[in-house]
Amino acid sequence: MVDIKLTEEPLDIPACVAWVMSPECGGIDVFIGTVRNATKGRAVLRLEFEAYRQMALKEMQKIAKQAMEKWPVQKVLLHHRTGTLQVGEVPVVIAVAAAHRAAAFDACRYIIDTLKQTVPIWKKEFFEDGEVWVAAHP
Amino acid sequence: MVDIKLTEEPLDIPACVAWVMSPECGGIDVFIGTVRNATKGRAVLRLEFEAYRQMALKEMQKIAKQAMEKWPVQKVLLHHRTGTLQVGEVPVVIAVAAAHRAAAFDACRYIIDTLKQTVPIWKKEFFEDGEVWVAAHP
Amino acid sequence: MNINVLAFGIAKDIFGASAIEVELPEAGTVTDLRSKLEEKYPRLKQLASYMIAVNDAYAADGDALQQQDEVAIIPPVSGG
Amino acid sequence: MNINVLAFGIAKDIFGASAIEVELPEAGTVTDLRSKLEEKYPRLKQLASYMIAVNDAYAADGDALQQQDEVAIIPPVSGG
Repeated sequence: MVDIKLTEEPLDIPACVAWVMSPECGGIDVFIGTVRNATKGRAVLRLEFEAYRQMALKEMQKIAKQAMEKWPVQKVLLHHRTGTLQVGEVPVVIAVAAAHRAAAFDACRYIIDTLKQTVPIWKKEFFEDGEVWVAAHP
Repeated sequence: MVDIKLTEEPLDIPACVAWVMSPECGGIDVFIGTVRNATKGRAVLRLEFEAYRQMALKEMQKIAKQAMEKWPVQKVLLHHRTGTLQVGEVPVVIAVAAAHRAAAFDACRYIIDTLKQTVPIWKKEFFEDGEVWVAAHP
Repeated sequence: MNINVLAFGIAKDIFGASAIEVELPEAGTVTDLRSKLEEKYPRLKQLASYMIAVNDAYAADGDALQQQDEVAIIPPVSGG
Repeated sequence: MNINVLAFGIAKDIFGASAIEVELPEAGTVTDLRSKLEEKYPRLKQLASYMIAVNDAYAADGDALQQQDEVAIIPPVSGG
């Protein structure tokens, strides 16, 4: 089972965990990304996430499907937030349930690593003295 | 910071996640172990966990400390439950927060793998037709 | 033919718009589109990289474009 | 000297008690304790393995024991 979501609303971590828990699965791995208060020593005020919505959802589905093909995992949840986020807020939650923990860890890590490479979502960091699209320039 | 707990009470997953979240940390990995409904195809009715309490707490502290020495992680939480658990209940929660996700994943996996090898906690599985101390015999 | 090109992230800043029209020869390819865009918006060449998506999927440089395709510029992604 | 040995998990079932007393020579080692225990409780030898803990830490076979030590049998652990 797969649950994909791209939303402006705050992500509900307890609900994400509850969704993946099931009596067939002994191991659950959850990755939570949060907005850090600094990047390379510069204080971050807030972030803005923009998505190419329909393509982002397709790529997220694709990654979840790949994870389920590569590892024996039963449930994959991948929620990403868009819009303005303050320091400490959560842009991404990934939760994976499997009978055995190795598959849950491997799949969860694969999903966040691949998401950061392929899903069309962009992050702008706002500092005291300017703003920058993350990763845009070499 | 380290938070270690060995308790008869149900583990509070949202509280565990809230404890590790902090504005310096961009990546949080959480492992949740649950009681599976079957072992090698045999239906499990319930589990009982017994601990050598003072030594288990020492070994848990040791593992958390090792994880913080091996990887750049800021917060490590390791909670384990004892007593009788039903199918679907949670014997263990591990949560690790780090500035970057690779360290959080590596440390979290190290902690559960090492816990399963060294912490003096024992699990008895109850089936329809008997009970068994897990891993006791070859 | 006229191709409508959607822009996201820094590409929106470079174009000064969230979509632009680009004139391409019939059966023009992704490479042709890149050349046209970089000629008109040289700042694109300063990006770490950028991809072209056609109908919600990453396109290869040799892929031919059609007028009704939904085409988008995908600058380096940074979700998560 | 008499050593008080705590038992957990399956070791408690094998001893039929959560602690037993074992008579050892002065400066007896962990290995001496193992021999005594296995002689009296041969089912210990059927375990996948078992460790001895002294004062809340895993002990090596050559370690000497003292009367006041807190000694425990640690059958294969299965937490998590």
